[in-house]
Amino acid sequence: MKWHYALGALGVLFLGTGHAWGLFFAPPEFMMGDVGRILYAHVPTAWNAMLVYLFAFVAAIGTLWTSKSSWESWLVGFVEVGVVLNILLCFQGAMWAKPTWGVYWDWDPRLTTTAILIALFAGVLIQRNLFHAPDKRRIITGVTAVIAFVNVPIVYFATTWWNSLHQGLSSPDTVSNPMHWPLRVSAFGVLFLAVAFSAERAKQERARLEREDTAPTLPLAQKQLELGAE
Amino acid sequence: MTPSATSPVVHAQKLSRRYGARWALAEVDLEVPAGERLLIVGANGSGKTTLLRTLSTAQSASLGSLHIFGMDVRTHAVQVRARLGLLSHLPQIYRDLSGVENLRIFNRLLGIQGPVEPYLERVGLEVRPDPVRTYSAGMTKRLSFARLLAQKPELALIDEPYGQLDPAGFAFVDTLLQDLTDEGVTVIVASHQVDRARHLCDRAILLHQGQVRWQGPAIDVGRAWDVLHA
Amino acid sequence: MPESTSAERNIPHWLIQTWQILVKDLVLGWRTRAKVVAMVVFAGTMLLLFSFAIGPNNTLLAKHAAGYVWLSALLSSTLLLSQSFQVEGESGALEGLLLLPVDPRAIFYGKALANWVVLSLLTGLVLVGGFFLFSVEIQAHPLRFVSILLLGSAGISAPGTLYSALTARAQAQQLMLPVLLFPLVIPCMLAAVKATGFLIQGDPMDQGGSWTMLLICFNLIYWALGGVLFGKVVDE
Amino acid sequence: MNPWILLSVAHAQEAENADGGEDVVETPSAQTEPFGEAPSEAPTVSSETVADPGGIPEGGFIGNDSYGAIPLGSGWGYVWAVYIVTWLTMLGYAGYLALRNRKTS
Repeated sequence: MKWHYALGALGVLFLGTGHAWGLFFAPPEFMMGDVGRILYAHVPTAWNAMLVYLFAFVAAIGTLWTSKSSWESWLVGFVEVGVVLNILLCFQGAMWAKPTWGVYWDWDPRLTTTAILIALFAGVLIQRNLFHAPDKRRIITGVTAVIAFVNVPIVYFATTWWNSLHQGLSSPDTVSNPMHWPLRVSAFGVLFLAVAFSAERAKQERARLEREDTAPTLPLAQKQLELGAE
Repeated sequence: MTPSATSPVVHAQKLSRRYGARWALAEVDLEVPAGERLLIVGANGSGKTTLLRTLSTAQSASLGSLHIFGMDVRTHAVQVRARLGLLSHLPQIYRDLSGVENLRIFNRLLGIQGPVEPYLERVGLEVRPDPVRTYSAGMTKRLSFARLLAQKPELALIDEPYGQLDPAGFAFVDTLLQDLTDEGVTVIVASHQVDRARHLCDRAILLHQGQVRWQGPAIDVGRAWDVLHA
Repeated sequence: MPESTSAERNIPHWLIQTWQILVKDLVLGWRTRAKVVAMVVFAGTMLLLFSFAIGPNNTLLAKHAAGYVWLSALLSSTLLLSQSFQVEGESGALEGLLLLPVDPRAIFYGKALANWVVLSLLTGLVLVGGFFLFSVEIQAHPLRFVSILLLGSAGISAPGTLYSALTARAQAQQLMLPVLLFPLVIPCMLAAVKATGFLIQGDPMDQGGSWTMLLICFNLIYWALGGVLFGKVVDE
Repeated sequence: MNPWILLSVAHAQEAENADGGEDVVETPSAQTEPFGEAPSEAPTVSSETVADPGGIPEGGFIGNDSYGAIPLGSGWGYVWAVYIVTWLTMLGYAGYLALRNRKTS
């Protein structure tokens, strides 16, 4: 069952192709010039971070519903990879904001929401590490992940009304033709890598849970005591 | 709903509970007929408290089946809980409420009407408005007995009744256990005070490393203990 | 005799149990009112600290008064919320509750409502104190402040009660409760601050309504979710 | 007038509204109705209204909201920073997983 290694390799291939395409072959963005090339790294990260959080939400529901350790390990994998992508996303955004907006950070809804997401989902992992009883830990992880995800749209609404600067969500349909393909290819690259990483992390978590959870064989039944006659 | 005369109040089959890699209870079979006083004896960590907590539905068994009043506790926990009472090693009371208020809140939640003051008097406590925080350890213990009595359980599970009591308290517990059986309550007691408790109980089981190593008339449990720890 | 006892008990509906737990928590709160007073003092100190951080600039302080008031309320609310399950855990009372035929929803809603009541009082005092300290001229009808106050407090107490139960048995409850709760209640805080701000400064474009709407939605979601998830959280 | 220039001007001046047919261009300070016009789609300048119908500017993308803080053509430093850190992150996480594997096996 090493399908995720193949997927990871495919991800590297796609991401490399997409990035090289975007860096060297795609035309410079017509307003921002070469800085616009950050698009091919930034936007796929953004899409996939959200997608991975969505997967985590599904896994959290599955965890609470079934109490199965396989759901739980996928949940841990997705949350962890989601947080990594999320942090990367904020860095990329800052690097793009500086040359285009003149500042690294702006109190824009998309940025603020994204930053809050790090806190929410990192909280899931931190909280998980504070519990040692397996059942308790599983429920805590599932519940906090569900709550964190449910909060995403609300945070988004709130921060949008609060202030607004970031552009609308990009999709392949909102970019000009020569930019389509590098963007698409990079996006699939990140997706494949993210799923492969989550799968590997989930595999490790499952191994850990099983090791913890290996039902030790019941102790051999001991002989009943004989008291003998008084 | 009423158990027939033949069906036991507690019917446990291969009841097992595990904490991580350790089996605190291993395949305990137990049948307690209505009105019996059962004594559970064992060294520290032998599984007494785990057994009582599992029987009380405070925690679930990892393996095995448990029927109380003829009902499966996994499906009928609410009905079972309405009819049993647990006196655990924690007093299960609110320290900032007075004795009467404590009894009243628990009884109201159970839907039991009527004054609670008589129960306080029965365990030898004055009806005072002071919060329980001002009580001594022994008084707190008496209060938890009052709470148990006020709930009018049909099955009383009592963990270490003699703990934190003075000699006068010992005698009070003895009468109380006697009264409970006189009222037709099935009583399961776990205690270290083997010499006291064995005179009050009909039958005893000896737990060792989560297993029932001996069962027989309560009066013989001292000898069984000696054989086990010889 | 056992037959007769089981006949005379009639386990209350869970809504009645909710009411009973609410009353119990309020009585407990009243008995330990010294703690509540301490929270009010803490919140008041926060207000003073904000004015030190900003400097003696009355216009600036008045302009941001809503933010300071709600931040003070949020910070002191963690004290209240962590207390909420500490009294349950201290002597195993929660275990006692769970061993009764009590619906977990009753425990959640009872405790969350009690926290709401206390938190509303706390926030109300902070609001009045803040307006007084920062010399805020109130233009809107007081009832509109009250409604925002109630909604904002409710938005803290529902997820707060759930997380208080969730962190109750963690090793580092005092630390984890704010770590988990604060990012979660950001939308609620934002909406409460904005809505209060519009009430203070006037609302020519009628934007306060949408923030109130957001508060209502936030509350609906978390009061519902809390009831669904609480049983899982306290289950052994 | 080139819509993109209009767009950047709108941003720079934080104009209240820009005329874009029947749709109103939202600006940072403008408030959106709570659940009526969904603000999620286009919290900023709603580009469909500014760009020509058919939408995508040649060599650009809809919603490009840079407003000329830098001279065109520069900024490769930022680009490289982003790409290098992206790959380092992927590499780093893979390394972390490998390390975990080694530790547990």
